[in-house]
Amino acid sequence: MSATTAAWLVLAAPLAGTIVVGALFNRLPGRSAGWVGTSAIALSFIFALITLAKLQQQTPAHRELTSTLWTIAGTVGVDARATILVDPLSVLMICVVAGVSTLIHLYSVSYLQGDRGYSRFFAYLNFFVFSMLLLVLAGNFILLIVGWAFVGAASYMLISFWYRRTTATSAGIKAFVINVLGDIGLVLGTFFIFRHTHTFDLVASFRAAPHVFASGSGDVTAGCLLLLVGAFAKSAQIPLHTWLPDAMEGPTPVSALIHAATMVTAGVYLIARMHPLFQLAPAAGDVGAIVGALTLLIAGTIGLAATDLKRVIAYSTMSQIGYMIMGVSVGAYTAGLFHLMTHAFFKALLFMAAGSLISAMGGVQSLNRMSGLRRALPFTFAAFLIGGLALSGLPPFSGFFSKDSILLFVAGRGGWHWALYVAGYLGAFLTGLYTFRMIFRAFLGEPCPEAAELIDHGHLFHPAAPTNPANGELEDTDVGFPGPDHVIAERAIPMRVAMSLLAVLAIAGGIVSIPKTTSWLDNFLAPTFADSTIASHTTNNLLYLGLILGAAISLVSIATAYVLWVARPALAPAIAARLRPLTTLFEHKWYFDELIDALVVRPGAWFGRFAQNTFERVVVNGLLIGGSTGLVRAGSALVRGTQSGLLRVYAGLMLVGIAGVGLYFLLQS
Amino acid sequence: MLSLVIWLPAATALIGATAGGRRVPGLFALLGSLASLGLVIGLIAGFNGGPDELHYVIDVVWIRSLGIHYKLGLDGLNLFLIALTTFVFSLSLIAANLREWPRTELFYLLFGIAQTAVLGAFLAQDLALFIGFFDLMLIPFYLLTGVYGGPGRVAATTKLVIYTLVGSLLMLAGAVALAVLTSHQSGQPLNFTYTALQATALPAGTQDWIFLLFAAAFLVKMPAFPLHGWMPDAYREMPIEVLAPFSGVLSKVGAYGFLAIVLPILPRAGVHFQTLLLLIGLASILYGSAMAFTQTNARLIIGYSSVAQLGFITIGIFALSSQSAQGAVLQMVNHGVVVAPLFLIVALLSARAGGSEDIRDMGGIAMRAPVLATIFLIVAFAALAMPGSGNFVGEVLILLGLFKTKMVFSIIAFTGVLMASVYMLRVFIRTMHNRAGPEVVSRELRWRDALVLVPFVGVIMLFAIYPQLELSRAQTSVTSSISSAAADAAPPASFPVANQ
Amino acid sequence: MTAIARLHSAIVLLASQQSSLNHPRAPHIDYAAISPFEALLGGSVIVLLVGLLRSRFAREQLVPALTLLTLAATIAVTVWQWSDHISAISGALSVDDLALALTLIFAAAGAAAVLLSWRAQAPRESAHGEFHALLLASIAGMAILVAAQNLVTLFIGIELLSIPLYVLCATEMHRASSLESGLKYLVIGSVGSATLLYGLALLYGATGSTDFSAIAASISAGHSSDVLLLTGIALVLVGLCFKASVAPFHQWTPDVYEGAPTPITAFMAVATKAAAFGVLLRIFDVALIADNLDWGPALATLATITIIVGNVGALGQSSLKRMLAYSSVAQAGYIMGGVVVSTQLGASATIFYLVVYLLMNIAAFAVIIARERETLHGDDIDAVAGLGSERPWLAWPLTIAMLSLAGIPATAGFIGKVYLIQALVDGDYTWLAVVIVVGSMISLGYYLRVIAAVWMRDAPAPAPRSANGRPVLAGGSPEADTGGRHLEVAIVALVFAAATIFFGIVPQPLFDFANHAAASLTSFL
Amino acid sequence: MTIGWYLAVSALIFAIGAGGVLVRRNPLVVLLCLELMLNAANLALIGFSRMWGNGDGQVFALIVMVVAACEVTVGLGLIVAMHRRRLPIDVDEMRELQG
Repeated sequence: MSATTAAWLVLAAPLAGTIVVGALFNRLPGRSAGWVGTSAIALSFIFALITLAKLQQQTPAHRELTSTLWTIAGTVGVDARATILVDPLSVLMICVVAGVSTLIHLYSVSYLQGDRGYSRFFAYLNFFVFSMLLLVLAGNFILLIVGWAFVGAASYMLISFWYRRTTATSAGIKAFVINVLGDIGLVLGTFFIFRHTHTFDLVASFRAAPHVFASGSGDVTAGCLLLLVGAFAKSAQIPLHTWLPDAMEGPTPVSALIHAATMVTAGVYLIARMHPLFQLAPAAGDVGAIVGALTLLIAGTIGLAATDLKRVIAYSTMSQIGYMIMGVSVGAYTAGLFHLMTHAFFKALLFMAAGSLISAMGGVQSLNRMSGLRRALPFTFAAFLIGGLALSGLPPFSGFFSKDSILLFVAGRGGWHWALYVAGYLGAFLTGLYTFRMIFRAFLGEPCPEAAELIDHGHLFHPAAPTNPANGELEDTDVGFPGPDHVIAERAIPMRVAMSLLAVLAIAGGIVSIPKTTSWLDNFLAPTFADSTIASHTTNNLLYLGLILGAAISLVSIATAYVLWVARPALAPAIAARLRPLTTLFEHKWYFDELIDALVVRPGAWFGRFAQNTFERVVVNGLLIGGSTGLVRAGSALVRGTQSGLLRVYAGLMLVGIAGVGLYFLLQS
Repeated sequence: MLSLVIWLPAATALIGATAGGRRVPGLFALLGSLASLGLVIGLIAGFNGGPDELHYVIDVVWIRSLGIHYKLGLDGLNLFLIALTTFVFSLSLIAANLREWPRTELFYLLFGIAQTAVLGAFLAQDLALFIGFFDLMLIPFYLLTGVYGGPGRVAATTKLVIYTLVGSLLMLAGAVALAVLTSHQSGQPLNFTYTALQATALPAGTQDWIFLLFAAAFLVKMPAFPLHGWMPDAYREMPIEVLAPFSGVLSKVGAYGFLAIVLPILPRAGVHFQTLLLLIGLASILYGSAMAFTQTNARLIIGYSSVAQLGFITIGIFALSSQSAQGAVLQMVNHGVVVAPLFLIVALLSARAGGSEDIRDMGGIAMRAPVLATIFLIVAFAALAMPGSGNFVGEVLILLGLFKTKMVFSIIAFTGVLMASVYMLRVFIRTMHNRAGPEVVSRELRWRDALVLVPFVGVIMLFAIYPQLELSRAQTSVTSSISSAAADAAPPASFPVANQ
Repeated sequence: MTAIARLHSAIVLLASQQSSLNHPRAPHIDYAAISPFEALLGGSVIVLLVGLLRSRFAREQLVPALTLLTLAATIAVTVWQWSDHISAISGALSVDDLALALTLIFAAAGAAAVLLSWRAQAPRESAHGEFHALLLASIAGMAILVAAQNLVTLFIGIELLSIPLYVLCATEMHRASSLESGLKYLVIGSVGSATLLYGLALLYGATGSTDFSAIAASISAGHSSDVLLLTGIALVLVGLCFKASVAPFHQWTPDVYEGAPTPITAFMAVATKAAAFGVLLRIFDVALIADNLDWGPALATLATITIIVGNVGALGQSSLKRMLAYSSVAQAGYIMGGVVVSTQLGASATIFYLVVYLLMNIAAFAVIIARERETLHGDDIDAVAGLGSERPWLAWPLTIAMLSLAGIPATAGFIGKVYLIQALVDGDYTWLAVVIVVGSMISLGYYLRVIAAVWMRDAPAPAPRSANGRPVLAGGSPEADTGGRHLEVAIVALVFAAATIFFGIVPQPLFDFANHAAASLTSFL
Repeated sequence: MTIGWYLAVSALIFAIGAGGVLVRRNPLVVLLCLELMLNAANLALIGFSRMWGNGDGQVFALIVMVVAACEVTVGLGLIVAMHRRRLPIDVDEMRELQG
């Protein structure tokens, strides 16, 4: 089969999975729904590999294949077709997405086994994977937008998976609305492009772009900025990031898959995919880079203050994506995608470990309640540690190489980009700090009751009455979670398999591009980014500087974390107290929620209330309806008033009329 | 052929009514509706979006002295609108047949007449005939609402009819004036057919005031802000089975009137009032959305959402670019296919929430009704024009065309898309999700209800995957119907493209 | 009933007078041409005599039968005379198609009135013979009025039409309101006719002739803005507007319509209006056509006032007869539009609308009469509440009539309104067309109220009764006790409603009829 | 002696009649006033007939007299009927029909 056929099958497999699991939701016994879903994704991964192989058979010049199935809307100058674009970039993405998804499905098979919505979960999850693959394979703006929105919808459905939790549903709608905002940015950006290229086809518009757009011209810049809005919304960049922490309401595998490994990196993919346009709009690129840098710093600081385990990881995700966005915006496409890949590995691993940990805690997510779980959960601890080390970029873990290559490229750009460089390493320090704050607080120290129970009696802790960790309200167990039984990695083979595989990848993922040694990834992606005009003057000195700096900073940060939270526990609160205003700022997440609330939500609600209570009543019903009818009623009263029934009055009025008419006629003469 | 499509529903309904009995009238009415649906499907299959011409034309002089013809014709514009009409009416009739109605034969007789009138309005190619059907379609709904509606029905239905007839009486005056002045100018005898009226262009001043008379009628019918005063009461009181076709189909007659009658016949006025109409459309979008997310009555949320949707269609028509017009037509069909099931779902929901239609009394209904929840979710996503739905294609076309001609309007209109996602999800979550309401008893939907809803979902899917089905057939008619106005409009730089 | 006798002598007198003036010897009278009048007057005499018979059958069955026979004969001879224009009795009457067409309307209305009053109270209280004789005499008056070619004939006609109606209004003597309406009508009517007469006198003074054509000639010959002439026109206008119940000369209408026996109300509403507009067409579009620029705007203004007053007055009336009275005022305003434009088209539209108005109004009144006799609510709107489920065969005619009056498509009323609007736009009176439209909007307020009562309300509890078993409600009629369902009434309702729908869908015959009639007015600008 | 005087007098009589209709409450008197109005017209007719020198006006006047007689007859009949029913003979009392 040809590469494109394989690519179509990559899409078909998860869709089929969705339909099967969805249609038979109440017929599938036991965990079969999970296995069906997993195998569907696995199949899709296999097809992805086939696609990869087939693509590699082409000569580098011809590694850009498109295939169209049918026309969605082809009329009056619009060409919206169901076209896929198969090139190294998209193939890399489908491999990463399908691969990581397979493992996470595998993990979920046992992790969610106690949940009442078991098959619903896998239907949603398969649908998500389908959408994500659609997004990365799309060869047409419209199809891209469709995938873009579908992943948003899937993430909504999965965030509010436990829909009896009001916290979950509100988090879901928040995520969805912000994502729709992103969609709108994307659509508008597309309009700006289409306005000049007159086509929705990606390849065609990339070809046309250099001819129809002057570099840095208004429309292309506007278009790229709007595309960036879409990217920021999806990838949780400042200021459209507020949905991501709340999205942790979803089941942990969802956080692992959607809100760490795949969907949130779509923004990075988008910029990389649109690089022919972004190169024509340098300003947009700079905006992206700056926002990325800001995000990685701000997210890091919040991560330091957050106490909810999953949220800490979520903020770290934000900041890592900040790196990627910064990278692809300055033109480090390969590096950005490299980091995207490694991040997918270690962040998925971290979330899986966190899930196991939370299970052991009986659903509790607060770091303040955890301690000394190391002996209780040795495997989980190991996984968490590996993930953490990769995240904080300690050599030779994968994160070290990818992060470093981004910063290297940034430095190479020179000029004001040095500021970004500094920000990057500052962020790296913060990363190590909050990561190991998390690890030390959760695993070291005296075992907490839950841990103790596990160690001493060897059975899991079960809370008397399950409560919603977010607001402590009693769970409505009708919809399952936390369900009758919790599952920890130590006791579930599928979870262990998935986590071990990811652990390996997290350690060795960097191998695809080790400076001076391997450059497989660069070669592979070269055909896509061959036309990249952004040059970066990197020198060996810079390279070595970066490598040393990175290693040193990660070590220092881990050490600092050890001092603060293990060696001298009293120190951390003291510092926090010393820097009270700063810590409050961090604890309140830089007041972004409050800001958006004040700027957008309240005015909207006010307008709604005004429309309903005032305008509708006064103008629509009062003026338009009441006014006219009132006038008529008044006339009616007048007419009927003169109808007094008095004969002489009638005669009088009649004579008045006669006089009037007579007068009129006499005036004529 | 077309006469058959039009008169079949009324005829069968009449037979059924005379036959009497408990079930017979309903079945007969349904039969007629399905039959004409079948005919229309045949028409679609046989229709090729070839050169812009009328198909299956019937043209006989009806009233010689007034130059009124009984002229029917099928083109790309009304093809899918009559399909929508027959489809929605058929399914609503199925839904109605699942219930017992007092004075059965009256109910179904009126239902049949209503369908006939709507179809006639769409297929008429003679202005007087159109107005005839346009006013006629109101009477059955007046009685249906007044006899079978909720507690406040009489006041509501009177308001509805007076509001609408005020508009259409103005249109009547405008139409007669139009015909007379045209015949004066052309020297031809009086003739109300569209073709005859398009043949001679009246002076701009005359066009303007006639345009305003027509606009009054159509904007009320839609309804557009601020002429929607009748909408809340009427929607609150109508029986759902009546409301579904009313909201799904009748509102489109107004939009269709603008596109098929006003713009071809009064192009200059169309250009002259373009900005005004665009502003009205925008106001409808913003106001309707704002109202939709403050309402708590599920019906009214959907009602106001359709005000917003009709706002989109309005700006689509008056962007005066072929893409927008195409999008507007597609959107008319989509909105009809989406809003009708929404109302029927509301009926099911209130049946599960102790009869209340207030979303504050609902919640957690999804628990035992996953299928219902899924259907609702799909329809809701379509309603908020999620990319991948036909509505999205429609809106993209509308906004794209508007973007070319009037960029600022287009960008403002996008806020409507955002708000749509807010209020649709709000109603979905407040009914299906969250903690169960006090009275809520979650039940899966029954097969008979599925019988009504599933076809809707099927069609939504169809238009999601292949809107080209409609677009390709409508293209020539749509472009030609706005071409003269578009030509009069000051063409922006990228206009030739918009018309390619 | 000396009145009748005197009137006959008046006719005879008229003939002889005319002859002795214009010709040395007695003029040739084309008896064939004036056969409709002969039929009507002769019939009235016969009916009057038969009414003197003793036998109850003769009085209660034979008399109405004979009346119907007379009307049938009238219609027959009218059709026989159709489309040959004869100026009879040396130019006093012109038996042309306008006159004949309107005569047909009168005859139809009269027949309906006879059927509706077959078992009514009014004929019983006043002797049957006189009741029907007066009816026929009044019809004759109308026929003469619309055929008049001469100020004198015009006056005779209008009086012959009015005086019997004064009496007929008062025939339900047990009701004070009936007598009251009679006297009110008489007094105001006399003021009206005095005004008219004075106007006629001034016209005569200004032009020196009582003959329409001569008047027209002398006006176009010059002194068209003569004070005498203009004052005369003004007074004539007022006098005729009074008959047509045009505001502000409408005030008698609601009271008289409510007080009079319902069959008579129905007859007046239709026939009187038709006659008045017939003569308005004649005198303004023939005799005074040259002065069109003077009286046109005045008439238009009056029409506007009438439309507004009639429609707002009808709102919120609980008595259906009163509501229809106001609505008839409003309709008069619409019809006036056809006269204002003073074109062939306008005249045709006027006649068309008059026919339509006959159909829908009679249907409505028939239903009201039926309910008057079946319920204790008299003509109150409660009487028709819940009709839809109770008596569909009465509910549909009433609904159709109301829809037609409101001008909804598929009814003749719609076509009529379209035709009027067309005439107005065609005659550059578009603004008046818009006024008509606005009026129709207001009118929805009360027409729909009736339909709502018919279909959307339940029949109310029976009205309280006074000691003697009579309903205490005003207008409640004793037949209510019998609760009799009178077939002929229902039939009238159904037939006229059916006709309303029929001509709403196949109006062409009616158009031909109207155009034909209007064609006989040859003197347009 | 010009036509003006005749007209003046007849107009005066007409006005008197109209005024009588307005002010008097007894229907009998009202009927008399109506007669006055008609006769005012008669006077005008005769005057004009004299002015134009043709007889039309006189014929007209004669006919008007007849008609006036009829009207009065009917009016009297009605008043008698009301009297029989013991209804007040006063136009201001006839207010059952109004509004």
